Amino acid sequence: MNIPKSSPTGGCGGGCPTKEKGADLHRRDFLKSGAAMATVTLAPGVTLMSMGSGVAAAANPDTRWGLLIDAAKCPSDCSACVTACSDEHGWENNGEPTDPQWIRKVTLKNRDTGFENSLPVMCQHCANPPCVDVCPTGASFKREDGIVLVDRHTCIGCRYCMMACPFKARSFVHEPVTGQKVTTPRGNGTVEGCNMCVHKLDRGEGTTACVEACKITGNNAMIFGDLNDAESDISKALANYPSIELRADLKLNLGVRYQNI
Amino acid sequence: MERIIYRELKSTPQIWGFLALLGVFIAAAGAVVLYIEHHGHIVTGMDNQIVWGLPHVFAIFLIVAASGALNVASIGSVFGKVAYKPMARLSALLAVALLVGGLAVLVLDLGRPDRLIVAMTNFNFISIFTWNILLYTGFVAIVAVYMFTQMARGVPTYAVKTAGLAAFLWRLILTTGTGSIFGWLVARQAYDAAIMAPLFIVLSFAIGMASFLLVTMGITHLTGRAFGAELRTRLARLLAIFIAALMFFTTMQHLTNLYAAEHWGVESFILRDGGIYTTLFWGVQVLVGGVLPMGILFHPTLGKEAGLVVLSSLLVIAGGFAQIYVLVIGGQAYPLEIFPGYEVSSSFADGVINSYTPSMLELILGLGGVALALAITIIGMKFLRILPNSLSDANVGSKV
Amino acid sequence: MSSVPDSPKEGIDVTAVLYAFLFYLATLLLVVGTGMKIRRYAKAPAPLKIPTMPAPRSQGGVYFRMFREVVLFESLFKSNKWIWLFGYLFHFGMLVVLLRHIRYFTFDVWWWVQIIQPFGVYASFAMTIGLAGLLVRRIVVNRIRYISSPSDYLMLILLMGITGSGMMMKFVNHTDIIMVKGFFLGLMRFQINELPMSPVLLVHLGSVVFLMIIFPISKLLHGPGIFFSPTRNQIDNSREKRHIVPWAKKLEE
Amino acid sequence: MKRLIIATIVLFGLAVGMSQAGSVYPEIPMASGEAHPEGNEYWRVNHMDLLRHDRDLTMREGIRDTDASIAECVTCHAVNGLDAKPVTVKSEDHFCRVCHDYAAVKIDCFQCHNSIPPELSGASLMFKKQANTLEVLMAYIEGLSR
Repeated sequence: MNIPKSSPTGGCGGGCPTKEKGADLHRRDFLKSGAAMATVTLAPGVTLMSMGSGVAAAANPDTRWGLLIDAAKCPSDCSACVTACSDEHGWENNGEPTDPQWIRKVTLKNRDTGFENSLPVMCQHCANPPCVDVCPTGASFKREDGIVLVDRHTCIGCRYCMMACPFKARSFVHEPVTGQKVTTPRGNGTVEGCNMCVHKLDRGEGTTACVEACKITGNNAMIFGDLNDAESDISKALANYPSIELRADLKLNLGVRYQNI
Repeated sequence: MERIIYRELKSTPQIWGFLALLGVFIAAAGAVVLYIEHHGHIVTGMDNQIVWGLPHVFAIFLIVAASGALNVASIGSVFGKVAYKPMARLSALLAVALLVGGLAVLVLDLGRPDRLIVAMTNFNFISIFTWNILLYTGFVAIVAVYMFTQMARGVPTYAVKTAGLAAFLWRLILTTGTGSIFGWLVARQAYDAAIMAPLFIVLSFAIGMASFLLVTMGITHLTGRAFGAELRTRLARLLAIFIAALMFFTTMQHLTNLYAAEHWGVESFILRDGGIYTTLFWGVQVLVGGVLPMGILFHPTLGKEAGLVVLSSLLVIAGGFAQIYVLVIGGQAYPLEIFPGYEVSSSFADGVINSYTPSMLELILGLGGVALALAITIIGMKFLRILPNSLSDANVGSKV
Repeated sequence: MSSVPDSPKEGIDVTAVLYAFLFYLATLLLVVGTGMKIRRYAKAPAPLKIPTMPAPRSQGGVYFRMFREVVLFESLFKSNKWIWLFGYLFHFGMLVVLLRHIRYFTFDVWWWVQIIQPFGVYASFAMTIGLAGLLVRRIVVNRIRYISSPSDYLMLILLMGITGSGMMMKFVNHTDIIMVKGFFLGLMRFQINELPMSPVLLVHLGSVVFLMIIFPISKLLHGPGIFFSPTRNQIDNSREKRHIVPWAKKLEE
Repeated sequence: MKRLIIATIVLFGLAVGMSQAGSVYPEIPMASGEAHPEGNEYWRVNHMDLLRHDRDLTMREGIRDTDASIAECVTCHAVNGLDAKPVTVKSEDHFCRVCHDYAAVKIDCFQCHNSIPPELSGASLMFKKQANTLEVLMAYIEGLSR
């Protein structure tokens, strides 16, 4: 339902990969041909060069990126993951209730036993994300590889996704932003949240800023990987040790799992 | 019984003065919108915990009242009560005006109001919000057609009836949609209940009827046109019944929650420990907006006093406003239960009752929406044949 | 491929010269033609006091009445709400769209034009709806169809063509508006600059030229004409002051 | 008629005076990279369609190796200010603003995107892998055959 964009050559025939395409098509195959045709028609002979690797890095429907967080290994005084995320994406928390927080450290205390532990909470990248369901413009969407994102180009700032999210994973940008990171555009009046460092994944780095930071501290409380790949570290850990999802009662099938809460 | 003659309002200093006053409010709201768009929502009282604030309370109030304002027209056209028919045009006009006022507030509080065209060209049909956009625009269209069938010459009765029925059904669906915005939110303890849709419908009956009574009494007073006591009392009685129904649904909402242990937290927050929200609930919503007006309007003599009917309508509106405030803001103030059974704390207000102080800007924006609704109503009556010359009992046959 | 040449060309395209000539001609005809018509209106005697009652009783009142007539289309509103609605949508939309086009004629765009500019997009929809409504009225309403002449349709279709081609360039087939602005700024300085050879643009500009040329001999003269309607511009003071037309005055002396 | 002639002469004089003024086109700053092979006219007309198309590819499909990336636009078209550093979109000299101001078209991009080149040192932007031509052609043909 976009504004038509069929300039004489700027458009892209019938093979243009648009978001309205039918769910039945095998998106990956469709994408390959679509992307190729699109780039080729855009500028004959010139842009063919850049296309091959682009397709390789695209969101892959066979993968589902996920995180496993071991609360037992997460010290309450460590917030390396939060700092790393803030540095990577350029958001800043100065303690104001209007400041964004893509990831936060939450301290838990069992009401009956008094046992305390600490863990990071961010967008849980649900398989059935309520924020995607409620978004009126479709700006809130789930990528083929399971990452839940906000398309700020179509976000109108209605904040219904923030009402719908059970994890408070989203923030609204309350004031004009300047000096954004090139890989993380952010702007006033739109909603944002953890994007699982999607730019790093598309680059083929296969990790996120928070997980890297956690590794550097030596705590190794976070594992990142492909939940669909039985051979990945995260799948093996999930297969061998108990884990939970937050608000499992909602049956949202989260991409982020926790251990030892 | 004379013929009912509809007449435009005359140009009197009162009318123009009132319009000018409304214009001041609308202009102030416009300035606020520019200010917020320039500085961002940081200048409002809303934040990342209370994401919907006072503007949304105003918007939802106006939208819900809009569908309720159509009551009188529905009773006339759909249920064939002759006495209500002369008021059908005003009822329909007020419905459209309230809806437009509410929508304006809603749209102008968006983070990116300049992207209205995006909202109108990108639709996610799984979202109840999207459906509401269509329901709102559809409501304006259908009620406009309904008004046209009433006002044009030579339109057969069955066409008026059909249009009235369509508008009636549409407004029920519309309020269902508005209620579902909250009813379908699984994340939050205060919402996520099927009763939201019918609750909103009953709420719309009450505050819509109260708004209609106030506007009708106000405009007939201002223009010196008759508004029969018998007719007014009938409408007031109806309002009392709507309040009773609203209180019944509210009771059921809370009783249902109280029965389930998982909702004890939020219920004790609203009903006992919520500070301002508890005060608003018991004091304004239940007592001032429910018990008191019901007592007045069901009373055999007090219910016939014009002044007390005005007072009761105002009380109902205050109560309805408080109800929406408690629902929208109170519902967000209560913390999300992400880790049931744990005491939680974080830098992002986990486990904390969120505080919210509406800013003056939000109040001005909300009042601008009310002013816009009233201005549309008055301009409509000024230039179109909406209001009958006389709504006296003899004229409209209210005793029939 | 865009039809705009990739390298700056030597000399100027014949189409640009043709359009430049047409615009000079059309502007001249529009200004002179309309001016002559206005002169005729101004000179036409109004032998009788015939303001439509109730009429204002002072000159200030007449200004106010004329203002309402021009800005709000008051008398049309009173007589027919539907025509008023569509007519108003069209005229008001066109006003905003025209103001938006001022950006093509000043090098530094005036601040208020910058503010209006984005709203012109919405105004184009209002224009389209208004024109469509007026056209449907001509075709559907029997009485109106009977009295409609080809020129009535021509005006509506021409305006729809201009609006449609303008919206095409906004939403579908973009044009190099930098070059378009250069062309018009050039015309105002008696230079003929390159004009993008985009068919939609040429249709748009061609229709505008055509409209400008026929304006002084068309029904669109109701624009200036409204100011000369005796039923609107006269004061209701026939009791206070005797109304004598200048030529009649001569006879009396 | 006399008045008309006088008016025409005055207008003509004004116009001639104006014609002595500078160029009617904005002064477009030079870019640092190679010229667009499609030509500047093509980009002037189609840049927004191209950006929109590729933004959806990047955003929705994760294809970051696109032709029209806004980061690359502002890198190649950076304009240095008096302090020899690239100016942001707040400056009238910013490449995008030169034409956009001329045509009075609002730029929405830089509410969210940065308007100056990203640090060229970091791997943040320039991660284009050079695929060899054969590989690319194979992928293209493979894509068509599906």
